[in-house]
Amino acid sequence: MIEARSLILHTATRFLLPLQLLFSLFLLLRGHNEPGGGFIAGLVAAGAICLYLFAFDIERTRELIRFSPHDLFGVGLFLACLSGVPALLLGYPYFTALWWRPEFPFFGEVALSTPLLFDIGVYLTVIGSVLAIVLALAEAEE
Amino acid sequence: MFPEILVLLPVFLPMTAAALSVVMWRSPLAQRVIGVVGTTALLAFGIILLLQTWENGIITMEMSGFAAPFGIVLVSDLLSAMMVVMTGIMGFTVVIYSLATAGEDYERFGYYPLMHLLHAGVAGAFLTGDIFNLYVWFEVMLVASFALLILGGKRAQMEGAVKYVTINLVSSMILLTAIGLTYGVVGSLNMAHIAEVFQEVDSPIITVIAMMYMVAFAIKAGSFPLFFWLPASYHTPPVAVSALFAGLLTKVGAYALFRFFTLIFTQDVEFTHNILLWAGAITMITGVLGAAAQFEFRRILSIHIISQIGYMLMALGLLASPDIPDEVAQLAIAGGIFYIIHNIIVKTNLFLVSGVVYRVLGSYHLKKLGGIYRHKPFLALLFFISALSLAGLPPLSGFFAKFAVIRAGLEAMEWYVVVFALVTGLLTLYSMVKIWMYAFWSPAPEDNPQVHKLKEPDDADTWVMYTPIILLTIATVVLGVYGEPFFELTLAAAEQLLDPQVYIDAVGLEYVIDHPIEDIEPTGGQ
Amino acid sequence: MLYAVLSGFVLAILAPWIFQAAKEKTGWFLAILPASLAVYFSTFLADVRELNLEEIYTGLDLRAVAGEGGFAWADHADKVAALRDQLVQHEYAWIPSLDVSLTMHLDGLSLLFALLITCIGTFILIYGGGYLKGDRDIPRFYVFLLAFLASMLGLVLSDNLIAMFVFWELTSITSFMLIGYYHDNEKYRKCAHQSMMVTVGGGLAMFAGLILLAMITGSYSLTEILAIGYNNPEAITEHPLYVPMLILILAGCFTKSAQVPFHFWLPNAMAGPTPVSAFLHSATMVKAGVYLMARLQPALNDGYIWMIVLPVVGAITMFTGMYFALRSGGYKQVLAYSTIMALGVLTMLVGIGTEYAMKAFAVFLLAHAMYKATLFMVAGIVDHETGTKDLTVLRGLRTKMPVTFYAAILAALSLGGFIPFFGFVGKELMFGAVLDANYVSAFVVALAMATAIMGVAVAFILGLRPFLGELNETPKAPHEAPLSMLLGPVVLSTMGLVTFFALSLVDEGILQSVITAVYGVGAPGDFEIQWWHGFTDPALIMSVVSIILGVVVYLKWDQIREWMNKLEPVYDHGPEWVYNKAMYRGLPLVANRQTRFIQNGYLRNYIITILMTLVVFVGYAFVTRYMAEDPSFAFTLDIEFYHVLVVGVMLGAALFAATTPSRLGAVASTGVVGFTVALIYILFSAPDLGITQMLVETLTVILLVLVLFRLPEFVTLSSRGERIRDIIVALLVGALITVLLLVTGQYEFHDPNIYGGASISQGHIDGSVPLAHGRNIVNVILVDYRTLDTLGEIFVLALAAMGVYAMVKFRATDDEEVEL
Amino acid sequence: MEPLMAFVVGALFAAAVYMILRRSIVKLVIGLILLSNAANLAIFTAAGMREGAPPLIPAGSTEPMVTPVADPLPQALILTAIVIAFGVLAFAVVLIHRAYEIVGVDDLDELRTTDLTKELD
Repeated sequence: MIEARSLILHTATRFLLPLQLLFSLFLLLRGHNEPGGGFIAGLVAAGAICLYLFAFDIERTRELIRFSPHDLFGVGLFLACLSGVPALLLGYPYFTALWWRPEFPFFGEVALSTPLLFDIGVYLTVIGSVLAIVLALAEAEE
Repeated sequence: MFPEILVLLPVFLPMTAAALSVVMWRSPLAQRVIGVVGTTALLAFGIILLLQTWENGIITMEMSGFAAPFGIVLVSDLLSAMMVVMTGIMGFTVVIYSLATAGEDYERFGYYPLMHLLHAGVAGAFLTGDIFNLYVWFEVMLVASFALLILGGKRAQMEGAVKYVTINLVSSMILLTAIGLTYGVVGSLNMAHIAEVFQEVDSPIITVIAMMYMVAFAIKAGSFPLFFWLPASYHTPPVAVSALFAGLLTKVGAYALFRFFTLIFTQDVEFTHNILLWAGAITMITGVLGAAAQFEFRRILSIHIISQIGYMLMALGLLASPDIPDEVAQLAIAGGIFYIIHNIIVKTNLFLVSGVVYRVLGSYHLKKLGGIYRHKPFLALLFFISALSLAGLPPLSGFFAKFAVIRAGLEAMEWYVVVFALVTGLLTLYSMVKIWMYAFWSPAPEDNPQVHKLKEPDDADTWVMYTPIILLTIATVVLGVYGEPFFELTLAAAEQLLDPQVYIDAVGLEYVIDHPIEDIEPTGGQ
Repeated sequence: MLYAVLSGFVLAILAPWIFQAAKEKTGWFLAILPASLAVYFSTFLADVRELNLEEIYTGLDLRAVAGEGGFAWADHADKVAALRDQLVQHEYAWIPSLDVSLTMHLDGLSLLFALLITCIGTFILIYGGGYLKGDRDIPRFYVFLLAFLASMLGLVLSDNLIAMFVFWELTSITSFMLIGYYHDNEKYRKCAHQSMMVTVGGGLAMFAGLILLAMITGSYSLTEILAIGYNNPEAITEHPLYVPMLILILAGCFTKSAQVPFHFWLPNAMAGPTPVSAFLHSATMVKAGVYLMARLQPALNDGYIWMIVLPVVGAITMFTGMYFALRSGGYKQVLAYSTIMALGVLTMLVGIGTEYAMKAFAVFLLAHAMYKATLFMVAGIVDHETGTKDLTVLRGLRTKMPVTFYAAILAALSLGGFIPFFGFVGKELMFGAVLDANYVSAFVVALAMATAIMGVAVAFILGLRPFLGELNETPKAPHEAPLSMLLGPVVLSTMGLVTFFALSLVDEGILQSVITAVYGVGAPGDFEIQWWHGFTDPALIMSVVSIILGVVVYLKWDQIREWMNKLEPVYDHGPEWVYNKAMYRGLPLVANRQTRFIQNGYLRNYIITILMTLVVFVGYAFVTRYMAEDPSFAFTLDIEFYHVLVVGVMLGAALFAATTPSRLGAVASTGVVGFTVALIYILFSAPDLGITQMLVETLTVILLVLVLFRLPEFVTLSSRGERIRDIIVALLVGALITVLLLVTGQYEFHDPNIYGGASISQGHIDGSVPLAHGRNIVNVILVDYRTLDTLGEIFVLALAAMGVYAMVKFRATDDEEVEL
Repeated sequence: MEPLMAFVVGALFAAAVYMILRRSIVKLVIGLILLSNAANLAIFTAAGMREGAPPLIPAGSTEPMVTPVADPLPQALILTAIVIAFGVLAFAVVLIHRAYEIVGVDDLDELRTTDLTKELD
């Protein structure tokens, strides 16, 4: 499968990848209000990296993501677990949503919340898990 | 927040421990430390949870701050709390055992996080008060068990796993469909809420749905004729994993049956519980006959798990008698719960013993074993106590568990089922004594290349392995000899189970959605 | 008194350490405990003599009267408590939730047993120390013997049925360890196994019986049960559960006390060292069943079934035991069978149930314990000092072993029932009892006579034959045994003589209170035992005749044995043959067949079974519950063309996937199914689902492509018949799901309080913006309302990733045997 | 639409079951994929389907765009179930791959060693 490399694919992938990742971030952030969210965003990002893997090779892909997939989903899981803790500290049940709307220069009011934190955890976990599976299999292939 | 947070910790602690272990995946040492600390904390907080539940009644925590039935609620009644303590005991003992047995490879490939997540899934299943959430915990537990099952990558593991995964997946799909149907009919996912709604309406369709759940859970519990995945797989992974599986997995199925068929599906007990009763009777006898046919230490133990599940199903099934007196029903359920607790301890322990035997003699096959009673009397003693307890001989935990169940069976006048139970007891003794006669009493197998190890003193690692075995052996003795507090506990738990209203009231259903943090202005679209 | 029982267990645990210190003297040290317990128990003799059971049992029933009559119970509570305290010595609520308590019930019967156990136990410990001197496992012998002794004490003293059963099973376990003492030998292991399986099996039946007894009487306390039996026997004997209860309890007693047809385990149990046999099979374990029957006689004797079953079984056992004793050649073998005889006699006597029979029971019990323990110990001495226990070889030992000879001859004469030995009194009374049995008298008299004749012969064979005549060659040069081994036989056999002359002392001292306890009525003074009833006493005549004929049999023993052995094929197909067939052929065969049938290794069979279980049970519930009540199927098909198009594509793809012979086709069409599912989600207002489904489907296809194309092309493996079967199963499952969906679609049992009967999601919709600050409700549910689900879900994903990673990368090196 | 979907889901279940009962491990895994899709659709159907009413709330409002809106809760459940099923199936796919590597044949009947014991033959 991985033999099927072509110049077009290379170029297209190199061009598409940042776009796809950016799109995934966009899906992640808007998820609370429009279709999207951590899963979809994670799957899109993972799909993008898979495409990269098909276009190039495992070495390049590992360089690209830099972190080990284990680290990605480890951190993601940890983040997801922790996102419920602030509520506990304030005496609310686990995962009770806390919202914080600070004003930022240039951005204006930004809604930060523990559900968003959680969604980021989901995002990282999905990327990490899917990549772990695909990379392991691809390596076994070689 | 106290004591509510106690309901969360049995889920939160292992999950966080797992997440941390994954982050530390490069360092086996850190994982070991997290493993010991995490399971110790699980056990400790589990015990505190049990004590608090005992003192204050049912404890609940409404996840995300949304009251039942809108959010997911974690509920700890006495049964749940007891099962959580058992999870803690299993986690703790198995992790200690693993310190000596899990090779570095296992650790690098996620042994500890998988184990933590198995605990998390199991504890979550015990504590959740929401049917879909229960499915999620089942899946966490199952996928963790899938991964543990194949860790090591041997042929037997793969073969066992194919069956284990397939059948459990089918069971999950049945459960998922049942949940879908339930939601379609009730419009709610909260167990207490569903129970309340079902109390109001009396429709035959409820029984139909109940059967879907029964089949799904009975597969997980390993009931006849649905247990095939268990004998095919349980004896294949490393012994610490088998021990953990034996102690916890099937019991989650049994727990779910206890929960659903005391809380939610009590409309048509003559139909549903009679099926459970007879499933229990046949399960015990087929299980024990299966064990009798085997000649391998771990296979005997594995298949025998099924037989023990039969007693639990039987206890629950005794509710089928339409005019069963309250105290008999209570005794039956209490006996069933005590049986679960006893069985978790003893079965796990026997698996751990088989691991030590394997370490010494390098085999699980009875005909290649021998001389342990002569050369390692202490190990023999540990096995002997657990084996007799399993066979229900006094004054160990198994005896009183059996006594309660059989007494309830007789008092409910279910004669035939009691006959099954008694015969199973004898055959259990037969299979345990078979192990004893071959592995422990017969002379040391001189043709076994490892026979010299038998005659050498135990090394330090083996003593680490002994520690949990000793603890569990003490537990089975204490549960028997000093059983009263535990029986009071199980009787109280049974009383709670038999009065669903207590559970429903404790969950505290609300009719309008609400959120504890109200002072934020409803801005919506920022 | 509880501590007296438990002290044995404590000492058992300490025994190995005591052995470290005391070495060869351990037996003597350990014997101090049973000896002092014996002294302790003998201090109760006077108390037990004072007991007036009639008064106590009548008084205890006040509780029942109070319950019914309604008069002030409190006035009598103290009185009842005082009465009860006379019988019940120590109360410890062990597991009150289950009505289990450790309470000691002390009357004549239990005291006699306690004394026998502790006295003989003392001698056995000393004897065992000498017998097993130098054996490497001797500490284990001490441990289990002491534990056994303590269990036995607990058994005879317990007032609570369940506590008694606990000790009952403990004797089975400890005796298993003792009988299997020489466990290196496979034959002996099997003997231990057999005794355990038979006694525990019977014990389980008895367990159920005891629970039934408690259900009948409403109490687990022996004292209360006996009081009910005394005051209101019909409450027990006319209860509908009486017969099953009796059968079950007797099953336990008969197996433990080796009654025909369960007798076979006892001779095999001789596999244990001789001190074990002497202890377990003279006074203790095998008598447990007899003890229990005697104990419950006052409550369970219904005057009919009891009085027929027990005498018949007892008489047959008695005869069978003696017959086989006469036939055997090994010293211990003969003893074992003669023990079976004694147990038969005791069972018969308990069953006859007359006053006379109770007297006989008490005397016979005591006499047997003394001579049988002696003879077992003699057997051990002879074996130990000559190296053989073959009675056909042993001759002329009298000069080499004079002290042993003394003990043997005394015990043998008591066994044979000669004047002036205690055994004579026992035999006299036994004849007296069978002569006036209520039922089946002729039968038991005939068997009793035959047994007595053989008994005399056996007595000579054991007591005289090895010692008289010419000294034969034996494996070891015979010489006298050490003091430790001689002490017990000499004391016990002399006691057989002394008790005869001190009959009235023994009678008043203990036997009368035993009779009172077993008979259940009367004060001790009512039952005086006399051994002389004049020359015309039929019992005496029977005795004399039996002795004369017995001597003849003894003289012709070798010849008679030859005749008896001609029936070998018959013996070989007795109950033991049945047991062995069942245990070593039948059970494994059934187990194997079942396992091969059920756990056959074919995954598809498993799945079919599971799915058919689903279909059958859910279907059955549906037909019997739903169809019976509300067999309506009302639905309308409200569909558009494009709906049909979408599902048509989906079904076509599914069908193609199921039938195509091409891997690529199957994978691609599976993908098509997935994408049409996504399309359905999008069509029906679930955009998030649709997107996720599409992404997941893409990834799945990638995975399949990565993996599956290293696998071979499809081949058709199953036969046509199998495919048809599978299609049927598949259709049934599909039909079930369809029907369920159609039917449940008609129902809505929503809680009317929740948004006027909406589902809970109405709350999620309403709260989405104001409470959760999100406009994508599905996402809000995922990350806020039901975060915990999502948390679990991402852990599943991570778990799967870890599993896959491990599967691909990790191959364990340590190669474990694969059992195929 | 639900009645039609009931039949469709039933047919999908049937197809899935048929595939699971094949001896080929590859078909087994395809069957499992179909089965999970079928179960998800079953939930979707059982909870009631609605066209053109996605559970989204327009900006500035607190009410959904269309009332009555499609039930969002089963959608969330199915989303969870889809992801779980993906995890499990990814595992299953690799598992059969490994099983094939070990056994060398694409036939489930060769995977019987863990059930059978020597004594039984």
